[in-house]
Amino acid sequence: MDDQLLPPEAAYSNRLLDIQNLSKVFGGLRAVSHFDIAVPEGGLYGLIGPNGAGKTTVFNMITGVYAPTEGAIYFDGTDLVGMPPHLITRRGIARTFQNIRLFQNLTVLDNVRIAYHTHAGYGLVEAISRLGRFSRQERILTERAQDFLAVFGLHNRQLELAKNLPYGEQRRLEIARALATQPRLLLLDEPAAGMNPAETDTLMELIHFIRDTFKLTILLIEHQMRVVMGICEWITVMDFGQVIARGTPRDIQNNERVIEAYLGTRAGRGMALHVAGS
Amino acid sequence: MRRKFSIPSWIPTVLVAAILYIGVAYARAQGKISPYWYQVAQLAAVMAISSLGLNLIYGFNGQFSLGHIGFYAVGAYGSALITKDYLTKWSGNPVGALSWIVAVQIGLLLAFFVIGRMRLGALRRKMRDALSEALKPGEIGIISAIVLLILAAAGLAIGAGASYGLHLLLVQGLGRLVAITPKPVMEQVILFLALLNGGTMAALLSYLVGLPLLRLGSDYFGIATLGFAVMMYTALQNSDMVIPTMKGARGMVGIPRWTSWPWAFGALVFSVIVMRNLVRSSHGRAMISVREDEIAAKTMGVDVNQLKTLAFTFGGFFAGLAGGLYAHLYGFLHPSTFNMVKGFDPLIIIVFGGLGSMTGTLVAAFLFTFIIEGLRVILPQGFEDWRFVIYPIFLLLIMLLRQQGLLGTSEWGWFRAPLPPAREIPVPDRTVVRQQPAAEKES
Amino acid sequence: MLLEVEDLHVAYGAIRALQGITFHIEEGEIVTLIGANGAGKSTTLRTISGLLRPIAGDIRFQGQSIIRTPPERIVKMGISQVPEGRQIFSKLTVMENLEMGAYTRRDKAGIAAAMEMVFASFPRLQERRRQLGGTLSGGEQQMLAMGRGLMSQPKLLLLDEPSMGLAPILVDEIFEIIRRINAQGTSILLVEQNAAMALSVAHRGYVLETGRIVLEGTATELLENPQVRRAYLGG
Amino acid sequence: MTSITRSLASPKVLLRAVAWAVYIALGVGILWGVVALVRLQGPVFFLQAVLDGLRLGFVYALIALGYTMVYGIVRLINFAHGDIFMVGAFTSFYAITQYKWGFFPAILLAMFVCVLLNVVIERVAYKPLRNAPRIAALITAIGVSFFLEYFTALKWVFSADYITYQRPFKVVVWNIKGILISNITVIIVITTVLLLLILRYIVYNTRMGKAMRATALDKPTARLMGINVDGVISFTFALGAALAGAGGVLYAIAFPQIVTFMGIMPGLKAFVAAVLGGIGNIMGAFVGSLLMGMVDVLVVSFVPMGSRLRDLFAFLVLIIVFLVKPTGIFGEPEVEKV
Repeated sequence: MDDQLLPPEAAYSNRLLDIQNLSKVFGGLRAVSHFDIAVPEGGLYGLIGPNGAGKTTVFNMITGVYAPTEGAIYFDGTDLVGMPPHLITRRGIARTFQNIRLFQNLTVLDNVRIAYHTHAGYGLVEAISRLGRFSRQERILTERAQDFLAVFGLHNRQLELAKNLPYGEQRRLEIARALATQPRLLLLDEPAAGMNPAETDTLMELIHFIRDTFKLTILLIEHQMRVVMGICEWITVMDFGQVIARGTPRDIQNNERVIEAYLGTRAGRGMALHVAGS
Repeated sequence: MRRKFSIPSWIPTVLVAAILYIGVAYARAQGKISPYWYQVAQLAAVMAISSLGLNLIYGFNGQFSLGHIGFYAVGAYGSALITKDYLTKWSGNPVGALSWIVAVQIGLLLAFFVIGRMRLGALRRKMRDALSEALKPGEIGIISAIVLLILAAAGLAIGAGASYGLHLLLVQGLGRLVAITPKPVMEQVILFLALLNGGTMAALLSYLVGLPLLRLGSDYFGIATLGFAVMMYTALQNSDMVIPTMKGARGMVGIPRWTSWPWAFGALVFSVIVMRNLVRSSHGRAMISVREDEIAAKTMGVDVNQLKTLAFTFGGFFAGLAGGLYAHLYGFLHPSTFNMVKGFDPLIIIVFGGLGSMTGTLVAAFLFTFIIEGLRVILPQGFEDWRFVIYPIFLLLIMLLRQQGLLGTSEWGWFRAPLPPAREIPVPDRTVVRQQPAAEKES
Repeated sequence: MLLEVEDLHVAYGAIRALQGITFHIEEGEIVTLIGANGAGKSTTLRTISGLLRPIAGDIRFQGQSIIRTPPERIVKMGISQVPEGRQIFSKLTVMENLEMGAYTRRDKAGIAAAMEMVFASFPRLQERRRQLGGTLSGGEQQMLAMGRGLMSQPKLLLLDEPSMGLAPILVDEIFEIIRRINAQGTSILLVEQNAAMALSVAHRGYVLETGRIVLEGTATELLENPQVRRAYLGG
Repeated sequence: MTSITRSLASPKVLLRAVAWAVYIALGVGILWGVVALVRLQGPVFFLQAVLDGLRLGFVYALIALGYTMVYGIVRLINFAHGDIFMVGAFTSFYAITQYKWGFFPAILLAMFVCVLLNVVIERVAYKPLRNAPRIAALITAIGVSFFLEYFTALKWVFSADYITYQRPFKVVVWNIKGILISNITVIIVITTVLLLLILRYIVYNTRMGKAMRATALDKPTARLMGINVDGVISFTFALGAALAGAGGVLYAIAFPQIVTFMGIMPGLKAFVAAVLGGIGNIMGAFVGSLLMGMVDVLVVSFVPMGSRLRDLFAFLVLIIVFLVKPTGIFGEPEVEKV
């Protein structure tokens, strides 16, 4: 790797997420190959690359949906490899999905309340008998979920079924639901997909707001350069399952390998000038 | 979000239940309905309980089980053994069967607790780490499996010992209780204990069966549970090899016919309350989330395997309870009552009523039972054989005309998810979402 | 005019994927639809090839409305789609995959000739003709998908994200082939995220954004357009 | 030198020795089991059981293939498939016993009737539900199964009683060193192998067969190729029914007692065999069927009370295979796209 591509996070002292030498092979096909990344606590980090570069596979390995073929994923010092997904979530990692995966036939409120299930604060016997802490905890849980929805401007739709929300609100609900698990690290998988530029701008504001309000670390997958360039502090670029570049948005914009990966060689040559010039 | 005052949702529900209960009881007392129809009403309640259990597993938790009838059978035979023992002392003691069954269940639970305490999974991982330098993975697998088996056997032995001791205590204690309690009271107590045991036996078994099988997912789980049901059927046909009084393929007779409308209806009310309260709690919501999207549920921190086991165990309990009531309704049990053809009944009921609808299941269970039994009466002489020709045609028509069942997932009255209490929701000063009506309309 | 799409609306449940798009393709043209993920590009193609039913609007192929025509008839009429992500039949051999592409044709000689032609354009497929589709590399699979699409000798070829997941050098090759196919007289509707690449081969282009067409023009115009550059080419 | 001595003393070598001991113990155990089985009743009896198991397995294979093909293409557990098998047996009964047809015309007629029946069922009962939740089609299949069983059990259709089936030929038994082979076995094996070869040819070498495989792999893309998916599905049902019809005839010849409920258990076992082999996989269905037939006969021959417990063991095998390999012997693990 060239000198200029040295990972800038080498300077970070506090690595919340530290992935080393991560690989995933699907039936002979190497989807992710020797991937590494170090996300600092409180950072807003972008993971970009063309379609099929392996970004979502990395997310799936972090959240335990896929088991890595090799490598280690340290979250706050603990290796997550081999841990079931729900325990990873309980340790403080939440995510959204590229193709929205809401609980379609449940209400908006229930979607968020399910994310609170781990913190429900009453047991099975109390639930069935409706005695003990049930009523109080259920009220608290509901109110917290409602407050959360209010932050995202969804409180007026709390009894609507998730599948009946328009696209943009479904995306917002998914983020709200992820935040309700009270994570320290939030993984966003192409949050701007399917949004028009105006909606995308709102989303970018929202992501900043979330980070500041909830004191979170955010790792973001994006396919559109514009979004990542606008909000991320650090960026890692993937192509063919490998890291091809890292750096600040400015570094990345001018990196020839990145431009090549994105735009193709021939077109890339011409476009690099435009990008650099803008 | 303020709502006007309205009648609490439980009032109309309790009213309907009361009318149904009093109606049937009164009509029977007045001789308005024959004993046959009185029995059909009880059977309908039994079917409703069993179907509720399957709806919890399939409709709410999304696990496609074809083995429900197996748990129903366990409950039926398990409770019949107890009451029959009280009457005929086939085990040599009026409460011998009861104490054995209770003791074995507690012993099994203890064994599981002990084995769980051994943390075999962690142990296995440790062994794998320690041996991974020296051995191939396959070899480690075999060695660790042997070690784990030995430990598990030790746990089971502890459980077995405990249950034997417990059995001795229980026989003594229960025997004395029987001696001092007047007979009519004791009969009811024994029936209660028998029904409870039918339920817990089925629940324990479904826990044990579910533990390995629930990982399979979708159709494979369905097929494996179907396999369980067939195995149970075969086992019952040969049950006389182990317990002679079960009479195997000849059919178990001499079971007291103690089930009555109050018992059947009471058990139904109990099941409905448990089920509804479970479903309308955080646990219930988590169960439904497993049905909706397993992966999303996992990433919400929901322990999917635990909730699947939970739903399956509760479902098994309801099936066992229903089976116990069935056994004491007709006083005769035969393996063919629990064959595959009958096994589809609860599935048909819940699909007909609507997957994920308790109201639908209740309505469908009563309709289904009355239609099936009604056909027996309505069809003219010589056409009884047509019953099962007409019934599948009904089934086809319903599926073609209403694929989501009678009620879909909608509920009525008290079964509905309670609305969140009305309150002003504080909207934060800085709204995240900038008001942009144009964009809002577009999306 | 080869294909006219008029005020097309398509919805998945509550989500409205297309909200009235209108465009057309002339005979012999390469037209590209560009836009971000989820803008509705694939939906447009799937509607043209008959997999989706629009809720409003019309699609006319050579003057004939095809919105109620089943996909198999549409293929027969001369529209063939190369789906996103290749969708090779993984357990069928390369030859069998190609035969499936010519499923609507009954003339043995014609099929053989078409296969010859495909092999001529993609010599690598000939080498691997007995191999299972699933064992090919990404680039080979894309070639197979395109070859399969050409087997019915369509008048209009719909290409969905041909560059997805391919190395830059392969992308160049694929686009070269697209140009060649077009030169032999097949019109092409190209859907791409790689806007610069797509515009470099296309005659005309449309920019899609959340189910609407927001810009249209010749390829050069769009390439020069600052708005396009800002939105899709980074900056 | 030193390295050798050191390695000999290392725990690695010791553990390897333990592992080998375990292997040998397991191997000896399995061998002992087989030898014990053979010695229990003698090698002739054992071989006879294996042969009978294979014969039954071949019949199961004919049913299992229909199950597996239909599942592979529409993901439907077609519970009515066992009843198609029954209809095949009854058709041949009427042809052979009542109208004195020969074996070959009778089996062809049975296949034809089953094909017709199954295609009608598919069009009437399953096709309208293609876009419905899968459970709707499954319930419909259960309904169709009940209908076929109880309708044919009516007095004026077939009969609710067991009927004795008269074979269209004299049974000849050859005794080869104590092992009995009848011409029934020969006919079953030859017919099944012939049908399987024809099936193989259709699936791998014809246009329709390739379309079937393509449709099973990816329905939307198959439609993009211009494949008439509904037609392919009907064809698959027809193919499965033809095999099941033939299977019914062969089963009736081997076990000449027929009743309208005869399809349930063989149907279920054949289905389990298909799942055992990896559902949707033709090879898997065949291997699974042979295994299932073998388990059936070996349990009956060697397990005490085996004839009463055979169904229990059949499903026990299924559950054990599931626990080791959740998608069957030849099944591929399902990876959900996230």
